Parts: sequence; C-alpha cells; structure tokens
Amino acid sequence: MSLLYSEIEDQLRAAVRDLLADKTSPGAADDGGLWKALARDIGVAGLLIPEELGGAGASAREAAVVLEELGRTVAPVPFLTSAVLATRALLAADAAEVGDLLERLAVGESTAALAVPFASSPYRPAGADVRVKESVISGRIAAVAGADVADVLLVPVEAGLAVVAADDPGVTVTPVTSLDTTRVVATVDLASADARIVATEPGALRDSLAFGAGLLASEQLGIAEWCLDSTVGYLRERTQFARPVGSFQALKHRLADLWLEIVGARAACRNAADQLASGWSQSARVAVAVAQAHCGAVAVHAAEECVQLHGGIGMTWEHPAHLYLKRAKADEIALGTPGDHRDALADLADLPAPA
Amino acid sequence: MSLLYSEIEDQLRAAVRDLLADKTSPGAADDGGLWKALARDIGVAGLLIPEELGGAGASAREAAVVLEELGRTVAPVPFLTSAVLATRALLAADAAEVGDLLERLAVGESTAALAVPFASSPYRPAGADVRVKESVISGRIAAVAGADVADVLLVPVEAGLAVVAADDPGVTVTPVTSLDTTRVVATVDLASADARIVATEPGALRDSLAFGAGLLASEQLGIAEWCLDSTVGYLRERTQFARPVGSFQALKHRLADLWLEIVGARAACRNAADQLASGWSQSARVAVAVAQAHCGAVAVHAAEECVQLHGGIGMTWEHPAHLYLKRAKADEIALGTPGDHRDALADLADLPAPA
Amino acid sequence: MDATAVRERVAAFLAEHDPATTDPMEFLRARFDAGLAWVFFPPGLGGLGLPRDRQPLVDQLLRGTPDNDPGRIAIGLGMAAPTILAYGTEEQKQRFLRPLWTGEEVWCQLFSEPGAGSDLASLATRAVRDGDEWIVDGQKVWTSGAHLSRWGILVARTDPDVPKHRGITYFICDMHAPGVEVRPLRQITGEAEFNEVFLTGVRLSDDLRLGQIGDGWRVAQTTLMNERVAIGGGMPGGRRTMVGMIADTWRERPELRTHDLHQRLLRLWVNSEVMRLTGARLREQLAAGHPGPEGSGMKLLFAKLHQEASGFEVELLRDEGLLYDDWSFRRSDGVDFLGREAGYRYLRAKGNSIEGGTSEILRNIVAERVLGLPSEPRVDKDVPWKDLPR
Amino acid sequence: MDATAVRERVAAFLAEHDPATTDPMEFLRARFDAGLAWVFFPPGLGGLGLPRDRQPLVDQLLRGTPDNDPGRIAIGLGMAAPTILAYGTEEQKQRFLRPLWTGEEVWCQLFSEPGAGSDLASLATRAVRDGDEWIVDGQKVWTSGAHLSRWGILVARTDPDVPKHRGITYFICDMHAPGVEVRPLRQITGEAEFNEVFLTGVRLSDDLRLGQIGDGWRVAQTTLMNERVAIGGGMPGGRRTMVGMIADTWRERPELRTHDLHQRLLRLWVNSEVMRLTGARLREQLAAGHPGPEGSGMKLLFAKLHQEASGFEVELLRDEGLLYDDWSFRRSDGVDFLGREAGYRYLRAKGNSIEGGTSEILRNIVAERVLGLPSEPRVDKDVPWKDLPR
Repeated sequence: MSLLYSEIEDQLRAAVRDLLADKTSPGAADDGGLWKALARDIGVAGLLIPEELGGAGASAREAAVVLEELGRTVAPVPFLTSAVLATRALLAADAAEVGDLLERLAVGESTAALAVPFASSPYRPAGADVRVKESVISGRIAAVAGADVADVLLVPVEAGLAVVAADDPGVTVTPVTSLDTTRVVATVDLASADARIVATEPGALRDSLAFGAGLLASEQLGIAEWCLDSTVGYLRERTQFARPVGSFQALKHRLADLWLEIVGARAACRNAADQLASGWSQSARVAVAVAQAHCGAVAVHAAEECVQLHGGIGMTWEHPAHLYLKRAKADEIALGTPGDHRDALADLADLPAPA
Repeated sequence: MSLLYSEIEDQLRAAVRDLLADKTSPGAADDGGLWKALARDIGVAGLLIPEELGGAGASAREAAVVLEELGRTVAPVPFLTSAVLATRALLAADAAEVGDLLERLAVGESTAALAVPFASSPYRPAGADVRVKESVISGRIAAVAGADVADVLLVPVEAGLAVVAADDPGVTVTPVTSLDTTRVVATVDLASADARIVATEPGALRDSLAFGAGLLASEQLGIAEWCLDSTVGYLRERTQFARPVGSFQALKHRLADLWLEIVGARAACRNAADQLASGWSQSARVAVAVAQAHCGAVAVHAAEECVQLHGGIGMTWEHPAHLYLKRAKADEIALGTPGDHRDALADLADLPAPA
Repeated sequence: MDATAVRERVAAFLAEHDPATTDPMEFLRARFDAGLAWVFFPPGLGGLGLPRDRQPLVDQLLRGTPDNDPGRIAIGLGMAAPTILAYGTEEQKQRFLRPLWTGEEVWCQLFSEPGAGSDLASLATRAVRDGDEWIVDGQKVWTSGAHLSRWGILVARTDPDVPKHRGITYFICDMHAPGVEVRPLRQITGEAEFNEVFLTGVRLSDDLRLGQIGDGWRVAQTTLMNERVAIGGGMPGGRRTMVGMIADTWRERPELRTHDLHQRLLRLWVNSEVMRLTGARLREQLAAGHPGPEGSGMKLLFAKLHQEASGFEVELLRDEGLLYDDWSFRRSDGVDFLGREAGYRYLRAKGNSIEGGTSEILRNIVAERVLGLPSEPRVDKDVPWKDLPR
Repeated sequence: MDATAVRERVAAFLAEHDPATTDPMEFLRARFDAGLAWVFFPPGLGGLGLPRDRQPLVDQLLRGTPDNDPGRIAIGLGMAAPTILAYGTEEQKQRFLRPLWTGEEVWCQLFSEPGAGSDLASLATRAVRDGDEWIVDGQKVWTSGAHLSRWGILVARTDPDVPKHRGITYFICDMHAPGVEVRPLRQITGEAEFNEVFLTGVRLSDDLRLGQIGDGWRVAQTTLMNERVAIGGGMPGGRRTMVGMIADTWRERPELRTHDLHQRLLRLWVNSEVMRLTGARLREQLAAGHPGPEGSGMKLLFAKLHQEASGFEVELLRDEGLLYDDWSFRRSDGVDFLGREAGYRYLRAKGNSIEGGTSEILRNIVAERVLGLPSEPRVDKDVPWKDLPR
C-alpha cells in the first residue's frame, strides 16, 4: 500500500494530460473525438476491465489518476459514468452474461450508464421507480448522468441489473438544463422497453455507488488543483495598487489554507483509491467516506475562491472559472453529499448518534 | 422597543465603568469591597427588584448594560448569580414569602445563589439530586456558580425553591479548582440542613435559567469587546518587520470579521434584553436562543484571537488575556451551550429535526 | 416644516394636480416643481430643504399616484443626483436633476475598468482637452443599464504625470455621443445584467465636466459613499429573506431533512436573524441621527449569508440542485433572487462579494476606518500615474 | 552498509559492551564511539555516514539498552547538533556532540526576544568583541529547559550598522557563565514550561562562535529548518490522538451526546483522519527521498485540529468542562496533552499556533515558498538595524 503515485500512474497521467491539452479546452463540447481518443488510444474506457475481456486490468488507483486529470479540465467525457460506475456495476454480474458488453465497453465501442439519479447516496440508494414484467421494463429515472451519451442503460432492478439498449423504441433520454454544463443530467423514460435482466451480487448497487464516490473524490481533487493553480497564476500577474494582487497577505493566507486542504485531499484520495484497489473492506468503506466528506467541500471551496479572487472577470461567462464552480457544486451532491458520507462514519467509525 | 442604549442606560454604564476602573483590574480578587460598592453605592444588587422591596425596579435592559461592563473587566462579583439568577428565581415566588430576603438582596446585605450546576440548560434543567423531608434537605449539587460567596442558597425542589442559609451546620460549600478563575464554581453538600420551602410559578426554574442565559449574552458581548479593543490596541503599537503588526492585511481582515460578529452580538443582546424587559413571551424565547447561539461563540472567538494575536505575551499568566479566554470558555458552557440554544430554535422557529 | 405643514402642502398639490386626470409624466414634473420629489433636496431642485426623514411621509401620502419607477432611476437617484447636487454648477443642476428624477433620462455609472477594479484610482480611460471639448478614449466595464441610459457618470484621466489620485476628472458622459459603444457582458448565470462600454474619440463639451479638473477622485468619493449607503440601507428590507424561503422548503419537504442539514440550517437561521437585528439597529441609529460604522459591515454580512445560504439550498435539494432554470443569453435588468431557482441564487450570490466593492476592500475599510488599524505600506504614493506598474 | 552489516556491527558492539553489566553512561559513550549513536552522522562523530533511514533498525536492535532520554536532549538533538555539524569547527564537533548525545550536557535555544518574535532577525541582544571574548547583553524568552542546560545556542547582534539579517552572529552560550540569569515564565496553564533568560555582561570566548561573524542568520536557518522538520515529523506519531481520546469519551458516555456535538465530532474525526493520512503520505515521500512541501503545512494542520478538538471537548464535558486540574505554579518539562484534563488541553493547545513559528508566519511561508506568491513590500530592506522602528 502506498499513498504516492507509482511510475506507471505518472505515465498514465502524462498521457491523459497531453491528450487533453491537445484536443480540448475547458468548456469545449466533445464532438465524439475526444472520448474516442481517450477511450481507445489511451485505453481509459477499459481501465477497470480485466485483460481477458480486452481491458487493461488496472485498478482504482489508475482510474483515480485519470479522474484527477479529467477534473482539471472539466472534460465532458463519460469516464466516470461509463468506465467507472457502469463498468463496476457490470463487474458485479456474472461474466458469462455481461462479458460481451464489457468487451465492447473496453474498447470504447459501446458506452454505458448506470440509470440512477446522480445524487444517489451509496448509503440509501433510492429504489428506481421502474416496473419489470418478464423482459419488458417501464418507468422514469430523473437526473441520470451520462445517459445522454450512452448506448446502453443499466437499470437497477430487484433481481440485479436490467440491460436496456438506448436506441430501443421504448427508451427516451431527455437531457435537462443542468447546473453543470460539462456533465449534463438527463431524464430516462422507459415505456415497455426490452430489457435483459442479469443477476448481480447482493449489495452490488450500493458497492458500485460507493466505489464511484471514492473515485469521484479524485475528480474533485483535480478541480481543486486547477482552481488553486489558476488563481495563484492570476494573482501573480494581476496588478492593483501598483503591487501584484498576490502579494496581499489576506489573500496569501487564504490560499495557503486552501493549499493545505488540497494537500489533505490528495492524501485522502490516494488512500481511498488504494483501499478500493485492494478490494472491498471495512477500511475501504471508511476511506471512501473520509475522502468524500473532505474532498467534496474542498473542490467547492477552491472553485468559490477562484471566482472571488479573480474579481469581476471570474463572474463572466468568458472565463472558465464558472465551469469549475458548477462542476464542483454538482459533484458535491453527486453520489452522496459530504454530510451523507460523514453520517456514514457514525457507524463505520463507531461514533454513535444521540439516542 | 429599541435596540439602542437609552440615556439612563448610558449613565448607568458610565457609573459602573468608572467604579470598576477605580476599584479593580482584571484578575484582581474582590476582598468584598468591590461588590459592596457596586451593590450598594450604585445599587446594582437590587436592579431587578421592585421599588416597593427596596430595589431599583429596573429591567433586563439595565441589567444587560451592567453585565457588559462586568464582562469587560471579568470582575469577580456575584451580579449574574445573585442579582440576576437568584433574584429572578425569587421573583417567581410569592412576595409574602420571600419579600424579606429580596429586601436584603436589594441593598446588598445578603447574597444568594441558585443552587444548580452552572452548565444547566434552560431547555432540560437537570433535576437536582436532593431529598426534602419536612423542612430538612440533603443532597449534593456540583459546579454551582456564586455559591462560594452566597449566604443564602436557593435549591430547586419539586414544590418550588428551598431557601437554605449557607451558614447552616448541614451546609458545606466547597469551591472547586475552576477553569474560570474569576468565577469559581463550588460543590454544595446538604446534610440535613434546615430549609424553608417556598412555592414558585410552574416552569419558574426554566424561565429563570433562560432569563439568565439571555443576560449572560451581554456579559459575553463585554468580553468580546474588551478582547477586540485590547488586540487592536496591541497591534497598533507592536512593531515587527519594521511595521506595526496591525498593518498586516491578514490580521486586519480577521479583526474586521471579528468586529462584524461583535456588531451582530450587540444587536442580538439588545434584542434579548429588550424582549426580556417586555415580559416572557414566545419572541423573548427566540431572542434569548438567538443571542446565546451567537454570543457564546463570539466571546470565545474574540478571546482566542486575542491570545493568538498577542503572540507569546498572550500565552503568559502575567497578561490578562487568559482571564478572558477562561471566562469566555466557561460562559459558553454556562446556562446552555450555543448548540443547546440553536437546538431550541428547531421548535421555537419551526425548523423541525429529521424524523 | 412639521408633519402637518407637509400634509397641507401635499394636499394642496393634489388639489391642483389630480393624479387620475393628469398625464403621468406631467404629474411627475409638477411634483418635482412643487418640491415634493425629494423633500431633502433644496427648493427649486425638486425639494423643500427638509430633513431626510420627512421623505417617507411624502411618499406615503402620494402612494398610488404616478410613479417614477425606482428600479430604472436607481443609479441616477443613488449616485448621480447626490454628486451633481454637491459638485454641479447651477446650470447642471437645473438641466439634469428633473429628468433624472422623473425617469425621462436614465443614468449609468462609468467607473470600473478591466485594469482598475478595486484600485479604481488607477483607471486608464483618457480625456484630452481640445478647445471647449474633451476627447475620451478607453474602456469601462460592469456598467448596468448602459444600453438604456441617456447619461453616464464618468471618471477619466486628464493628467497622467501626477500621482494617480490627482490626475482624474469627473464628467457626465453623453451616452448618445458618437464613439460610445455598449456591449452586453454575459455572466456566469448565463444572462447579461451589465455591459462593457467602449469609448472611442468621444467628444464631451466642457459643460459636462463635474467639479474641477483633477478633482475627480474627490468628486467620485461622494458617488461611492452614496453607493454603499444605498447598498447597506436597502438590505434586508422585504419580509421574505433567502433563509426564510429555504426554511419554508424545509418545512414543506420533510424527506429532504438530515441531521447534517438541520444543524447547518439552524446556524443559517441564527445568522439571518442576527443580520436582521443588525440592520434594524442600524436603521434606528440612522433615524436617531447617529449613523454608526455598522453600515460598512452590512454588505459584508449580506454577501456571506447569501452565499452560504444559497450553497446550502443547492445541497438540500439534491437531484433538483443539479438542475438550472435557464442558460439563455439575454439582457436582464436586475437580480431576482427569490423568484428564480436555487442554482441561479447560488451563482448570482457569488457577485455579492464583488460588485459595489469587494469584500476584501470592505474588510480593509472596516479595519482602517472603523478599528483604526494602520494602513499597509503604499508603493504607489507620490509616483506619477504613468510610471506605475500595470 | 546493508542491513546485515548493520546487524553484525550492533551484535559485535553488544558483545563487547554487555548492557546488563556496563555503567549506563559508559555504555552510551561507547555506543557513540562505535558510530551507533546517530548512524547518519559522519564516522568519528557518533555515526557511520549511513542514510538516515538506517537509524530505526539500529534503535530497534538496541531497544532495552541504556537510553539517552530523548525528551531531555530533544533541543540538542533536533537543533544544536545539526547546526554544529554544518557550521562547527572540528574542535567544536569533537567537544560538543558526544556529551550532547549521551545527555550529559543538556542544550537550550536562545533565539526569541520580547521584541523579536516572528521577526527574529530584528533581535536586539548585543555581542561586543573584547579581545578573544564577546560580551553579551540582552534578554531572551521562551527558552525551554534553560535551567537544566549546560549550553545554549544563541543569536546576537554584532553589527547594528548593517541591515538586520547581516549583523547577526551565532554563538554557543555557556549557561553556567556569570551574568546568565534564568527565570521561569508562567503560562496560561498555570505552570512554567519556558524561561526568560537575562544575559548581563556574559563573557563568551570566541571559540564558542559558530560560523562566521555576521553570518548568524544563515546559520540560524539550519537550526530553524531542523526545528520545523522535528515538529512536522514528530506529529501524529502515537496511535492515540486527541480526537481518538475524545471519541472514546463519546463512546463511553452516551448521556453527553447531542446532534450538534455529533455533527461536529464527525467533522473533527474526518479532519483528524485526513491529517493522519497527510502525515503518512509525507513520511512516504521522505522515505522515497522526495520531501514534499507538505512538511510546511503539517504544523498548521496540527495546531488547528488540536485547538478545535480541545475546544470541542471542554464543551462536550459541560459541568466537568468548568473545572481545571491544577493551577499551581511549578516548572514542567513538557506537554502532557493526553495525560491531563480537558481544560489543560484547551489552554495548552493555544500555544501550538505560536511556538516554533506562528501559524501566520507559516502561512506566509507556504504562500511564498510553496505557492510562489510574491512577497509583501518590505520596508526594512537595506535599512541599518539601528535605524529600524521598534
């Protein structure tokens, strides 16, 4: 176990960072080329999929590094939703039943989404309001992330997962005006759509959401890092009162405190990724809850400071700061709020609530 | 109703402030002369006692102003414990039964203490662990404030108040090593002491504690004001890096924020005092809870900043800052913590807790 | 003039100008001429030279009569008018104040620049004398209502060779003059409340200068002081507050409640109540003629509370917090905190600690002017503006 | 030298010096001479010139043998020794390091002054050359262990006519010399961990100068860097932490629980865990030979957490939080955070953000050295020390 980045992880980071620098910039839409390049050329789509199914057989540690970089660029790609959440849900099912799909996901031929509200808490996932009768599924699921670009929807049902093709005539996916314009949520309507039901391990949905939450912390870390870096860069250049604004002590102290929060976030993220890479255990649960309780607020704090300390320019649509603010705020809600994760520690760390 | 200070209140403040400046300094013990001068010469002992019983017939508004000044000097006098808490408890009893005692209190001939733990919350006062049989009382009450200098103890019992002479052979009052060295708490042991039981209005204990809590906020305001003033004064004088330390922006911003907290505390205190002066109502309850929820933390924050921003000197016994820190911290616990008062607002302001 | 005399005056005015039959604009002009516009202004300029606290009575007595649309004239009323009154020539007062008050001529403020925000005095917009005219070149930003305005209050640099505070002159800018270009500025909420204003070879007659040449910084202080009073005084006016609205959501939707959120809501509610009381006490002080330094703090409190509360609300709403009401790019005239959705409140509240003086600048002001803490070492004192780093 | 060689060396040493029969001080001296004191020091000076990460193995192999009392020698070990090693003459190294390590001679630090705290370089203690000696006059403060010490590391001003950083010289102060007076300094906890040290006409031989005349500020940087490493590295060592202890109280005493306290405890627990992980990651970086800038931040984190947690604990305990264990004025050698009561922890933790560099100074350091933000305008640069305002 290590809280540092391995050499392989550093290489993966460099590859992702170079590609992102080359092909996109904050706020740019993806015409499909970006995800294709990431998914296939670097192979991030199959990072968590075993080698025998065409994936890289890597672990949460490597996925975390990719998410840091995606957070740094608020890139509009379905890595978290397809390659982490949906993939993890599928890995809890019988390989014989979902192996084909995983193989397609691994090479980026297919993109999936776990059809749950993005705000679902791993500690009390809302039962989706769907009805299954034989191989036909109906219902509505609101605020699903990644559904707009998925060709396969995985709908949690009592028996496990319902695998539904997004182009089924009974499926309507309606993107909704979203706070986070770089990761739009959608309403999924199922009207007697064809579904293939595959069984999963018990608790698979909760575990998938917790796994995703633990990795989301790394995206939050990336957001916070970009916000700190860009703020420091701006304050070094911006002059007011014939001094660089970054020489004013009150701002320096605030940024020093923010840096400390981020240092803590990095340690917590590495710990969560490392624990998740070692399998699903009590200490992994604690690590996820700690990382989410800390990092969600750190990303929001960093983005808020970024907007404030950029002054007026940070309030404009033209400057990218707002993209990070919106992503950070949406991420704070996604997969459990910091409060939900703290609350989970009442049990996990034996800190009982008042009777 | 007004949130300002009246002319009479300004005059009372000036009289108390002059007397305190003349006769004491932070940390000085009272050999009895200080309280005597305050109680009799200025008449603060009988401030809340009706004129027909020899008091000043004044209201919570005037008592609040006295407490601001006592907070500013952390003066070791039993105004809060005798002239506010105990007096208020007696005023809820039948005047025919306690008139004599109130007359003695009014002129400072006698000093009383309400024998409850100083940390008692008005929202869940702990039933004192005492047994009464006919006119004889036994039991123990821990951490009572003001008992060490009281000659009359008022012990809450089921029927109302047991009035017990502190020099009764069955009474032992043992001062305990206290965090707040300017207001020591004591253990009260009652071993078959003679008691006179007087009936009080129902809910009188809760109301007395809430009344005291509402006024304690003004003491906390006074503490915070002294801490801010002395810190500002020090930072204007102290030079480091060839500049007054008070010219460093990070400190200026912290003190500006602290000043704002204190401005809010003053408004909240005036409101609580004004509401309490107008009688006991739902809005008085809200005003007390708001004042305590805000002011307890403000005093502690001010005292902590005072110690920190004085640097090393603030950590020494010789400098008075620590007296304010200890008083502020003890006051935060006294008569309900800020959290207790916030919790009360769940009902009072109709903000219900989760089911 | 006591209250009775005021009542009589209003009654006499109404007897002469029946609001039901008089043309609304004629009614407003007549009200101005009768000295019943702003009674604390001097006679002949829409007022009667009365104390400021007589105004509410007049407004109350004239409720229901034609209105001058306070939103449209806010900047004219709150910033331009007091400055013109203090520094304008008799001709300027006569020319500008009446149509300003009636709303016939809307005003905007041309102060901030991309390179001069908190450090307004470092502004770079140049005004060069050319006979009886000034030629103005530069760029202003954060100008609300520029596209609706007839006039703008403008600060420009007339002497780059002296230290920054000394080379500024204050003008009234003709927004219809050639060379004035107004472009909407889109904000993070999606809409454009503000504009950028580009000034290219704009010719302003010297009649439009307000105050002495080089005295513009002092003139601008009057404007800025009135701006802060306007922001501070207009704070928690309405009964419905952001926290009050969140509390209603809390009461109506028990399924959203958690202990984490509950504890935070209780804190917010206390802070909101403390702010309300602080504002109430400040208004009592003002009414008693003792404007305390608390005024400087109200905007800080307001920004902090709004930002915390709106952030809390988005989190409280969970699924719904992920949504937004409308990103379309359009002009908007103001801030509808309570009428729009949580996401808008969250984003718009971010501006509360920037617009009209950042919270950082306000903390400096509190620390120096209220607490008397020493100022920081100044590196731009006594340096000619043209030699300052930018 | 690999682990096996180290093991052999220790075994050979133990074979020659049976800890059961050797006098404890003789044993320590022999251990030093065998190079097994601090193996990362050079041969002949108690070490073997090995990498620092070999030390734990040696300590482990020698566990149970006579000990040099790490508490007593902490300042010597953590601050004096690295400085002597870096700047001392051969004679000084030979003279001072052995008795320092064995604990025969205790060291203290004479840096801070009443007028020179955060701005240490403004120090006013004077050292004036007199032949082969220096005569020292001044006052130092916050000196722990001064009354037990044989030697002190001292910075004094030898040239008041040059800017403050350039006129300082570093000395080893003979604490037994005439004119050295040590007075205990009582703290807000009631006890005296520290001293004031008055230096009046103290004569120090020039042999006791460490480094060049006027080079004392640079020499002191070595000391201060090692102090911060010592504070940062020694942080959350033990398994039992302040928050862990509070959590135990929470578990054992359900009657103390409220939702307010519960939510705050959960936050504290998360912060404590994040700090633990930050420290663990920092140690991994150090072990890998990449000491990250995180080190500068550990002390800040530690102070903040300790202060919050201890304040929380007093509130949690209510009645008991009003009590204190002991106000008696006595000397104490250290900080027993976990062994004493809540009130002590609350008061003592206040020092965590002052001692060894205030949190304000540490934030400056992080902002400038880690984030690369520009320094503030300096008003004391290039000004002779004697002309500075004080």
